Formats: sequence, C-alpha cells, structure tokens
Amino acid sequence: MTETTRYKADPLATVRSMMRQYGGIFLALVVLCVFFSLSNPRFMSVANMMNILQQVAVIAIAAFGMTWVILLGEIDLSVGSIIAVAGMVGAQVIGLGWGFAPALALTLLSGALMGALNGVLTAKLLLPSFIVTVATMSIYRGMVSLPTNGAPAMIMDPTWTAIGANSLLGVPIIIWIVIALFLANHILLSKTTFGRRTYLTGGNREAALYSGIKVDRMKIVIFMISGLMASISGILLSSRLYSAQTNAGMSYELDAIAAAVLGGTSLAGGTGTMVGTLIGALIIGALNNGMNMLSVPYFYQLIVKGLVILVAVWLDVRSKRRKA
Amino acid sequence: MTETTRYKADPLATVRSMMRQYGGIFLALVVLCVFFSLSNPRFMSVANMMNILQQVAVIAIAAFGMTWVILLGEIDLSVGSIIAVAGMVGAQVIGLGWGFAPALALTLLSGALMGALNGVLTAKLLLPSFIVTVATMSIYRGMVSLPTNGAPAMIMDPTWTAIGANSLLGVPIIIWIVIALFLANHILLSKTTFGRRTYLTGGNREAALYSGIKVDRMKIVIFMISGLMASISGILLSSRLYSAQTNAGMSYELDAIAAAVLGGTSLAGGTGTMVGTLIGALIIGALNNGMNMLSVPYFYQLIVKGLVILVAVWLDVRSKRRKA
Amino acid sequence: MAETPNDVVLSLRDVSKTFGPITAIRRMDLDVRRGRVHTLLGENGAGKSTLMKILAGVQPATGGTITLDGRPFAPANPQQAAERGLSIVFQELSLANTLTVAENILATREPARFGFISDRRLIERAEALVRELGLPVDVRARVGDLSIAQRQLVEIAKGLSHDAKIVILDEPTSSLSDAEAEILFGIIGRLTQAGKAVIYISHRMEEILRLSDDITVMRDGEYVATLEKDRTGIDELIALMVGREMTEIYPPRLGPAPGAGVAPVLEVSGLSREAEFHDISFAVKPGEILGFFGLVGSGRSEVMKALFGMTRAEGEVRLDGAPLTLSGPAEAIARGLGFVTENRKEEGLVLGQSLRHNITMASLGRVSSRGFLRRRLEGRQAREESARLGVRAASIEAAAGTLSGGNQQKVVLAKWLMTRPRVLILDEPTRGVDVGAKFEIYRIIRDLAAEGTAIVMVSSELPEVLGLSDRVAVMSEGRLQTIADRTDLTPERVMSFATGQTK
Amino acid sequence: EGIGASLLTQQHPFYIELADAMRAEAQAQGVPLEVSIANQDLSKQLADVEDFIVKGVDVIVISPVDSQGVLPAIMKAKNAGIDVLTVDVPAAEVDVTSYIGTDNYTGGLRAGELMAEVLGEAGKVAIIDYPTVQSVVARVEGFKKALEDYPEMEIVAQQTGITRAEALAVAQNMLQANPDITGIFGFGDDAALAAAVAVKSAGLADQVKVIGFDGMEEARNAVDTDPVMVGVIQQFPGEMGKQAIDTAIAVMNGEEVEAEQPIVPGVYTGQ
Ligand SMILES: Nc1ncnc2c1ncn2[C@@H]1O[C@H](COP(=O)(O)OP(=O)(O)OP(=O)(O)O)[C@@H](O)[C@H]1O
Ligand SMILES: Nc1ncnc2c1ncn2[C@@H]1O[C@H](COP(=O)(O)OP(=O)(O)OP(=O)(O)O)[C@@H](O)[C@H]1O
Ligand SMILES: [Mg+2]
Ligand SMILES: [Mg+2]
Repeated sequence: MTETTRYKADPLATVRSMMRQYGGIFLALVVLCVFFSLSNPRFMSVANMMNILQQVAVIAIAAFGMTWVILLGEIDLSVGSIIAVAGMVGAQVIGLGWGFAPALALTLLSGALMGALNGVLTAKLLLPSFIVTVATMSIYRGMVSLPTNGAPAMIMDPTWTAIGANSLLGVPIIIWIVIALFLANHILLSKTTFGRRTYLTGGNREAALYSGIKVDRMKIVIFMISGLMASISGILLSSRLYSAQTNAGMSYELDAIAAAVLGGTSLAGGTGTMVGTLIGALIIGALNNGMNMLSVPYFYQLIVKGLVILVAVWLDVRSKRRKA
Repeated sequence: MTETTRYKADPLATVRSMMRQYGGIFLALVVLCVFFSLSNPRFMSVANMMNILQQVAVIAIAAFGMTWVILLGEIDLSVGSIIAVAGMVGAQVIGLGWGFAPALALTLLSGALMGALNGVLTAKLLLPSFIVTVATMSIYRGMVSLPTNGAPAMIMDPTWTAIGANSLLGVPIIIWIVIALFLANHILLSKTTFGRRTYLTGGNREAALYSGIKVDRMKIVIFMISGLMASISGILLSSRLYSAQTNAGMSYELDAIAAAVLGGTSLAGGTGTMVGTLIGALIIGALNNGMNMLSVPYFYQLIVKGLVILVAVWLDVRSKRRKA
Repeated sequence: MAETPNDVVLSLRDVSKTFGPITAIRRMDLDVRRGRVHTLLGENGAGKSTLMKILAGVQPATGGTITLDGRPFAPANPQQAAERGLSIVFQELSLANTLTVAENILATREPARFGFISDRRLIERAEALVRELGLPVDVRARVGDLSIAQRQLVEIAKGLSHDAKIVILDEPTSSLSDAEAEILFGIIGRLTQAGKAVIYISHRMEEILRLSDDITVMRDGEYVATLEKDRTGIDELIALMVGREMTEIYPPRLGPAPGAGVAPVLEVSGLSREAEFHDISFAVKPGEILGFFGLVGSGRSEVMKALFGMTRAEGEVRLDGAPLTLSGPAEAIARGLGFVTENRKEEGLVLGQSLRHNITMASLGRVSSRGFLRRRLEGRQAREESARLGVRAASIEAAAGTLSGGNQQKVVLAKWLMTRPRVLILDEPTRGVDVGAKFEIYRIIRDLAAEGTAIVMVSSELPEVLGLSDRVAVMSEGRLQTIADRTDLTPERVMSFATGQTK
Repeated sequence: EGIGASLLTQQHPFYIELADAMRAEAQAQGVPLEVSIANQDLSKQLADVEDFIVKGVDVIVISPVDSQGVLPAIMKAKNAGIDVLTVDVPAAEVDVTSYIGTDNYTGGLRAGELMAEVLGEAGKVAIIDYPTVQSVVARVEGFKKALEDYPEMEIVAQQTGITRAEALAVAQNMLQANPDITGIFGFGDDAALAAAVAVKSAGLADQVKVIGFDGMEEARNAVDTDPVMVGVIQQFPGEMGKQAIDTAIAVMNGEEVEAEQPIVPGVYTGQ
C-alpha cells in the first residue's frame, strides 16, 4: 500500500492516493482544525499557525528520527534524554567561549554518538532496543546534570538564540528547519536505496540479510539518525528557552512515537512514511494549542489528548482495513 | 528451556536448573548484594532487607501484572497511571465515609476496569497495545486529578494505612502481600491451564486460535490482571504515603517492564516466568537502596542504574545464547 | 459404486468462500467416505487449504451446506469441529516454539483438575500417543529446538491426538524425508482400517497414487472431477489439474554437459562447521547442474548457508579461482553467487511488500544511480523478470503475501535471477509447489544452465535430483558420501549413500 | 552520626542553592551531611528517609515533595527517635521540630500588589501555575487575593506550565487567545522567563509585563536587563539552607529551637 503511491507521476492521482493513504489521519487533523476554528476564530490566524509549527517543531524532528527506528521494527526511548544532553553540550561548549560553529558541530556529534551507542548495543550485543534505550534514557538523563549539578545552563550566544527567536522572509527560522529536515528525511526514505533497504529490513530482517543487506550497520546508522534528529530538537529547544534545562525533553519520546504511529507507522516495522509522521505531529501540536486557546484545564487536556490519539489511530486502522 | 524445569521433581535438580535458567540474572543480583554489603555492613541487616522488599513492593506487584501482558507479546504503559487512579479512588471512597471494605473493593474494581478497557481496545478494535496504553496512560493520569483538582488526597482510614505501616509476625504486611501475590501469579502462570494458554498464545497466536483458544477474551482478561495488580500497587503506595498523590506511580511502567525483562521475559512474547520478574524487581530495589546507602548522588544513580540494566540483560542474553 | 449412502460421512454441496472481492472457492462439492483416503488435488492457490480451514472451523464458509453424519455442520471454531469428530494437521506449522512437544500436542487439552495441570500425566499421555504413532520425537524437547521435519511430525501428532472420525492432512509430507513419510503412511493405513476417513492433500504424485482411494481435482476454487485411483493415472490427473496435457515432467537438457576441459567456477574444499558438517569439497562448472541429495537434517542447507557467508565456517571457497572470504551475503552476491533459500516465507520474501520490492531487493545497485532509485527502470526490470518466470499476479505492485505458494517461489527465483548470478544455489526449489509450477521451475533451471550459470540444487526429492542433475552429491550426517555422474547412479545406490549404508 | 537531608528535586536552581548552602554550612561546622534527591517522587522520598533511618542519622531535614504525603516518612523517623526539620515546604497534620521556609502566601500577595502597581491598577492578567504543588498554590492564592482589591484588574487566563518548555507554549497560546493581556504572573522563575520570551516573540513587549517568583540569578538578571520582566519575588535559599543546618546542629546539641522560622521573601525590581 504504502509504496505504490510514490511512483505515480500524475499530480491529481498523487493527491487522490495521498487522501487514500492518509485518509483516516488526515481527516482527524481536518476535523480538529475545523472544530478549534469554530471555537476560537484566532486559531486559524497565520500567527497562530506559525505558533503551532514552532511548538511542534521539537517533537516533529524527533519523530522524523523515530520513524526510521520504528520502520526497522525497533524503538528509541532515549530520545527525550538526548534532547536534554544536546542542549547541555551546546551550552557548555558555548560557555567555554568556542563560539557557535564548534558548539553546533559538537552538539550534533554528541547526538550521533549517543544514537550510535544505542545502535551498537542493539545490533552487536543483540539486546532488545526497548531495554537498551530504557537504560540509555536513564544514563543520558543522568549525564545531563553532571556539568551543572542539575542546574539549568544559560546560553548567551546570539547566533544560537537567534535560531529560536528570529525569522527569515517573515517565517521563523525554526519552521524553515522543520521543513528542510522533513524534506531531507522524506527524500532519503522514499527515493534512495538506503530508504528502500530500511523498509525491506523492517519488513523481514532475515530476508534482508540473505539479500546482502548489512542489517547491523543499517541499524547503527538508523539509531544515529534518530540521535542526530533528537540533538537538533535539543538545539531548537535550548535556543527557544535561551538555556539548557536538565529536565528538557522529558517523556518527549512518547510524543514522538505517538506522532509516528498516528501517522500510520507500524510498530511491527516495514510500514510508514515521513508525511504521515508530520501529520501525526501536527495533530498533537494543533491539539495542545487548540486546547490552550480554549482554556481547557490541564487535567482535561490529558484526557482529551489520550482520546484523540485513540480515535485517530482507530480511524486509521479502520480505513486501512477497509482497503485491504 | 523455560518449560523443561517444570517437570523435575528432584529438589536438587530443581535448584540446579533454576541456576541454569536464571543464571545470568541471579548472578547479577548476588554480585550487587555482595558489593553493597562490602561497602556498607548495614546493607545486609534484616531491617534493611525488609526496607528493600517494602520499597520494591509497588514495582514488583505491577511487574507481576506486566509479565502476563508481555508474555502475550503486548505491553501496558498505563500501569503508572492506574497506580495513581487506584489510590485516588480509595481515598475518595474512604472520604465518603463508606469504610475500608467498600473502598478496597471499588479500588480493585477500578483497576480491573481500566485494564479491561485497555484489553478491549487492543483485542476488539485491533489497535496496537503500545499506542492504546500510551493514550490511556494520558487519560487515566488526567482522571486522577479530577476529584481534587490536582491536590493530593489524605487517607485517614486506620485499616488502609495499617497495610503500609503495620507488621504481622514481625514482618511488614506489605511483604506478606508481595509474597502472596508472587505465589498466586506464579502458580496461575506455571501450574494452570490458563497460564499454559498464555504461553501458547504469546508463543504463536495462530496456533492458539487453531487450538480453540479465545485469544480476544484471553487478552482482555490479562490486561485486567495487569490493571488489578497495578491497583494493588496503588493501594500499597497510598497506604505507605497516607495519601493519594496525583503524580503517584509516574513512569513506574518503565521500572515494571525493566523488572520483567531483566528477569528474562521476552518482549516478543511466549517466554518468561514470575520468578525471573521477582529477581528483576529485587535487582532494581537492591540497586536503589544500595546506592542510597553509599550516598551516591542522584545523577550518578541514574547512570549506574542504566548501566546495571544493560549489563544484567547482556549477561542474561549471553548465558541463554551459550545454552542454545 | 457399490457402497451404501451411509458410507458417506462428510458431504459438501455448493460450498463457496470469498475474501472481500477475491473468490477462493466457488460451488465446491465433495463426498468423503469412511475407511478411505480421499485426496484433494489442485494447483497452488486452487483453494484446498481454504476448504480445509472451513471444515476445521478456522474460517466460516460464505455459502453452501456441509453435512457430517447426516447432520448440518458449520463449526464456529476449531473446538466445535473437534467435538464433532474432525481433526486437522495444518499446512503451515501452528506450533508455539517456546513450549515443549508435549505441551504443544495436548494444548488446551492438558490433563488438569480444577484448572491445575498435572505435568506428569501430560508427559505420560503425550509419550503414549507418540509411541503409539511410532514417531521419533522427545516429548520433553522444546519445539523451537527441533528441526523442521521433527516439527512437522509434532504437528501430525497434535492433529492425530484427537479421537477423530475424519482426519485432514494438509501437505503433511512437504518437509519429511522418505523414512519419516513412511511412518506417516503406516499411520494413515491404520486409521482407514479403523474405519476413519482421511482427507489428504499433497503435490507429490507418487505418494498420491500410492495412498489414495478417491481423488478430487480442484481448479481455481472449483470442483473439476472425482476419480477413483484405480481408474485413473498420473497423466489424466495432471491434465485435469492444470487444464492441459503434460507429457514430460523433467525437461531435457538443452545442450551437452560441460566437458572435462572447462574450468570450474565454484570450488569448495575442506569446508567444516562444528557439529554440522565436515570436510565438504566439491566444484561446479559453468552450465552444470550439481544435485545435492540427502535425508532431512543431513546438513546440506548448513553447507550452503556457510558458503554464502551467513554462518561462520572453516575451509576454502574459490570463485573463478579467487578466494571468497565468507564475510557475508553482501560479498557473496557481489562476487556472483545467488541463493534461493529453503524457507521462502522466512528467508526469501518480504510478504507485506510488493513484488517489485521483492524482485529488486538483492540488486538495488542495478536500479539506482548514486544511491537514488530509478523507479521507471526498476519497474521495467521487475516486470521483465516477473514475465520471464511467468509469475501470475495482478501487477508487480501486488504484495508478495497475496500470491499462491508456487508463484511466491517464482518471485524468489526472479529476485535471484535479477542479480545475474554465475553460480545459483537452490535449496529445495520446489517445496510445496504444484506440478505445473514445478515444471516451469525445472525449465527455468535448464535455461539458466544453458546460458552458462552453474547450478547447485539441494533437494530431498530423489526423482527431482536424478531427473535434473548432471552430477549428484550425496550427504549423510554432515559428510559428503559421494559425488558421481548422474549416469552412474541409480535411485537405490543414492539411497544407500544417503542412509550411510555405503561409504 | 550527622544529618540526612531529603530534598524535593535537584533540577531547580533554588534547590541547588539550598543544597549548596547546607553543604557549606555543614562543612563549616564540621558535621557530616548526606543529601538525597527525591526527584519529586514521594515514595522515593519515603525510601530515602527509610534508608537514612537504617544508616542511623541524628537529624533528618526534609523538603517535602508534598505537605500531606510526607506524613509517613516523618512518622517513621520520629518513631525511630530521630528529629525532623522541614525546609521550604511545611508538613501538614504532623508536628516537626522546626519548619524553616518562605512565606509563600505573603510572597504571592506582594506579587499581586507589584502587578497592580506596574499596570496602573487596571488590566488583564494571566497566570501560569502548577496546581499539584502546595507552595505554588499558596503563591497563586496570595496573588489573586491581592488583585481582589483592584476592581479594574481581571484574571483572564490561568494555565499549567510546569517546565520551561511547557510554560513557553502555554504563554504563547494564552497570548494568542487573549491578545489584550497586559500582565503575566509566573509561579516560578522558569514560568516567568518563558512568558517573557513568548511576549517578545509575539511582538507585545510594549504591552505586557511579567512578574516571577523565586528570584534566582537568571531571573534577577532578566529583571535588570529586560523591560518586560518588571520584577520578581525573591526567596533566600542560601539563608534557608544555612539556618536549617544551624537548627539541626542546635537540635543535636539538645537545645530548644523555634517551631516555625518563616523567611519573608523580598521584592526585586532591579538595581
Ligand atoms: N485470508 C485470505 N485473504 C485473501 N485471500 C486469501 C486468503 N486465504 C487464502 N486466500 C486466497 O485463496 C486462494 C486459495 O488459497 P489456498 O491456500 O486455499 O490454496 P491451496 O490450494 O491450499 O494452495 P497450495 O497448494 O499452494 O497450498 C488463493 O488465491 C489465496 O491467495
Ligand atoms: N537429530 C536432530 N535433532 C535436532 N535437530 C536436528 C537434527 N538433525 C538435524 N537437525 C537440525 O537440522 C539442521 C541441519 O539440517 P539442514 O537443514 O542443514 O539439513 P538438510 O539436509 O538441508 O535438510 P533439510 O531438508 O531439513 O533442509 C540444523 O539446524 C539442525 O539443528
Ligand atoms: Mg494449501
Ligand atoms: Mg535444508
């Protein structure tokens, strides 16, 4: 199902097959937006749309990385902790006075390394990724606090903070970054042999091995992608907050997983797309934003969020089953 | 491997095969205990052993329920929220002045119902249990706060609080409860047709269906067991704290899963035992307690805990692979 | 027909079954009589297993009536079917690998009091059953630790553990060697003597003609004919089944076998892997077909996996004279080796993905440039390969899992043909494949050899090995017993090597 | 042998300063001190206290995760004959040897009064809260109480934003829904600093004033440099920590101590 659409050239057919493919979840997003717009006319303003995109950026980027991992049939629970470590690495390197570029490079490197560790432990020691990343979630979360003994670290670098605060051509830089990363991940997944190998490996690991795919290396690279995406999320978050918080990103892994699964990525591996994940992340973002606009109390927000996830996934499963 | 041991009658052979079966993880527990005893002589005192057991009770009982769910190849992330709801239900019913017995009954009922909802959504709507329980985790957590608007609720009932505070024959009641629930779960799993069907269904769902097992009903019952165990954990926690906290049990599901997996339960379903889960829970408990005794700072505790989980699971995987 | 009507124990009229838009069975009639073996014959995807699943209560029929002992029969689940005296051995293994043999055989019927299982009695009962059937399996062993053949025996034991009036056996011998199959045939004889009815499904014509009393042929989900064994022959059955005449099962060699002067392309010397195989040496020339015969468990698959680099092994493997480091399938494929694995569902196909994905998965480099897929090129090449093998599917975008067994096997072949291998290893290439498809696969193997590909074909079917190979290697207990020209071998001689009687 | 301290969290500058002050004072006085972090989990706090009891400390200093839920931990310590002091958050339903903490309600009142003052006694105000923490509830109550005296002042939104990231999103969304907001009260420094970022990114820096609570260095710097941050209620964790250790030592020496030692917060509006 998933794959067929990619080869249509006719744009109308593409739109139709998009609707077929993401029908359930797309509908859920539209219904949500219509409902919130009726409740509060400001919801649909351009300013608020940008708000939503900015707020959802951190989750969406982490969810892009998570999509790769889930496509392989694995899971990465350490994403929230990596987000926090990344911010702290950036803050510390800036604190050393090395400037923006080295801070950026080292932060991304730290994310890739943490992801690589997850990948190596999963691929080489053959431990289940759930347990590996539960463990590294704890380890990385402990590590965040080491440099400052638990305190947040201020980030004074003007370039770093500009990422979260400034705009380019009237659109916040954060949104440009989300768009760029979406396109990069989407193309890598749907247009390249690497993406194809990911689908094949997630679909049947054994068959992939026999077909000459280096599954171990693949796994390590994909956990690195997840770590890298999480570290970019960490950069955006810390730049929005002008500081690295030791509890940053706590439980964001669950939101990232929810976004991917809402978007039709199967936890069994082998099925899913970046477009779906983006829609999933937007649903979560629109929901949080809309309920704040309606002044829904916090506890009710939790309940409604859970219900919307259930309904959206159910719609999606149902529409897929009907097609099959 | 797992099953063969059940047929030995000779006690010495049983001990030997226990060692074979739980070798890796048992070793990890012994090493931990020896290390902590050498570092602090008080660690091995009877009083401290009781401390550990009491502290680990809440996780252990939730992990017993989680073991059932994982054996079926499913997962229950709502356990932590159910723990909180259970305490709140108890507090509210006691607050109505209905007394201990109705409060106890309604609390257990609430746990079973929340579990049943997870089960029905998973079995009947065919949604993945990961996403169902991520959603109900949020829903149940929202519900806890409704009666008190987020504030904790005091529990004044003397019987309720006695559970957490009193002893019987010199052993705290909590420990008796853990022992009783361990035995009940262990016997149900290893000696009855229900337990055997759980292994069969987790091992091969098709085979179970072909053998006439009502897999759907099975799933619902097992999520109910998990909910029930979580609600008992909630009772113990609230009785130890004399109050129902709205953030009680937060992220305990991860500890419960870690305990089960440490104990050799496979996330793929079909393999695992209650004995293993108990050992897994004890490792977590001994670790937390031992590091407190050594005054290890909190962040280092997180790091060490993650490392110990990794090493223990690796030992276990390795010892199983060598046997195969 | 002299029998009285009450001889008929099970009777189907007008039974049909649809899966959404797909019609798997349309208007099927069948009469099964006690004390007789009734064989169902049909191509892959003809609807045999589906019909049996209806009888076993796994799936409901969508139309028609079934009567059992004169009373209507519409089981809602397998237990109801069992209660009415019907038991089934499924085509696909339905065992839990983590449980023991005893636990699997008696699943849901464990001896228990108040829900508490008596493990002692469970073992006793399972042992008694296995002994009575004469099956060589340890009931305490974990199913996951058994070989495929042994698992199939466990599956049979499980099916026969019910005291049933009607026993359904859906391709029970597809993973069995002749010796084990003989045990099964003995059991079937005892069942019919005791007045039970047996419904039997198989693609092996020899055993069908030997065992059956009645044979019903199905085609495209429809009833074609019911014949008595004594009044028909293999040619008529095949013609009914595939809808055309087939005179020769093994296509003739298209050219002469490579002469003595041709250098071998693959040379294996002293290949060993602890506890699996020892000191295996052989060589194949371009255009040659080397058959590998042996009993199930003799270690042939392990040898092939090792030289493909899937498992570590000692010894030397040379391709075109240059050594292969056995570092993994990627190297093997790059050097021109192809491996059609034995278990297509687990090792061969990504069932949830399209034929196109499956066909190009081992040669992605050929349909991409600089890491980017060229989807037109990919589609064209996948279509070509699929057409070349005559894969019957709606399109190359259909999911592999929706094809019948024989067509799935052809997709696996297509995947490896697309890599343009110089040496192609085929492990049981026709397991579970119907006669028509078998012939096509044989033809493809012949074509490949004629084009100069060296073929190594592992098979447990002696006629297949002898019908196709230029030379035959025989393995027993992990050792190579002989390699000889086809012309120097008789079936008896091969069997005596395979059973270790001749060294 | 010495003092055991069980602190609510280590992920907040307030508690870091508190812990540092306690350690410094203990070292200066030559008394052994062990610190455990409950990480906002009451049962971890109970376990920490149980472990202190097994270790045999003389005095336990607790900053409760929850005023009511801390009862069993305190009871256990008292039953073991160990004196208990509470810092920052009081314990309900049980007497402790002494409580040393900020008067949060008064602090909330001052925040309200400051808000009225900077807005000219009229305007629409939003609150970022954390309703499961009693000390925060007291601050918010005080803040609302103070505003009751000003009929022109109205509270138009109140939302929960616990972490800085949550507070930022909540503030943005409140401003989006109520663009006429002129003041925001954040229950802590994190909430206030996040609100100030939201105000600036919404382009409302001339219109909205933000007041925080805690008064750690980052927030005081912001008050100095950022016109949006008009003031912060300042707690004195250093003083609190020192006083807690001094009290504990006094208790160990058998001296009498005051049952309540309130520390009145200051109002910081810049240099
Ligand atoms: N669950 C299903 N959904 C859709 N189609 C199905 C399903 N099960 C079977 N079919 C289709 O029904 C047809 C009959 O399949 P069946 O398995 O009965 O064939 P068979 O005669 O047993 O073949 P083989 O000899 O390969 O075992 C096939 O075309 C198959 O694709
Ligand atoms: N007696 C036995 N008991 C258990 N397992 C066995 C036994 N004999 C062989 N096996 C299993 O069978 C495998 C080796 O057989 P292999 O598959 O290589 O043989 P083969 O000749 O290719 O037979 P097959 O037709 O089954 O493929 C190993 O995985 C081994 O575990
Ligand atoms: Mg079939
Ligand atoms: Mg084989």
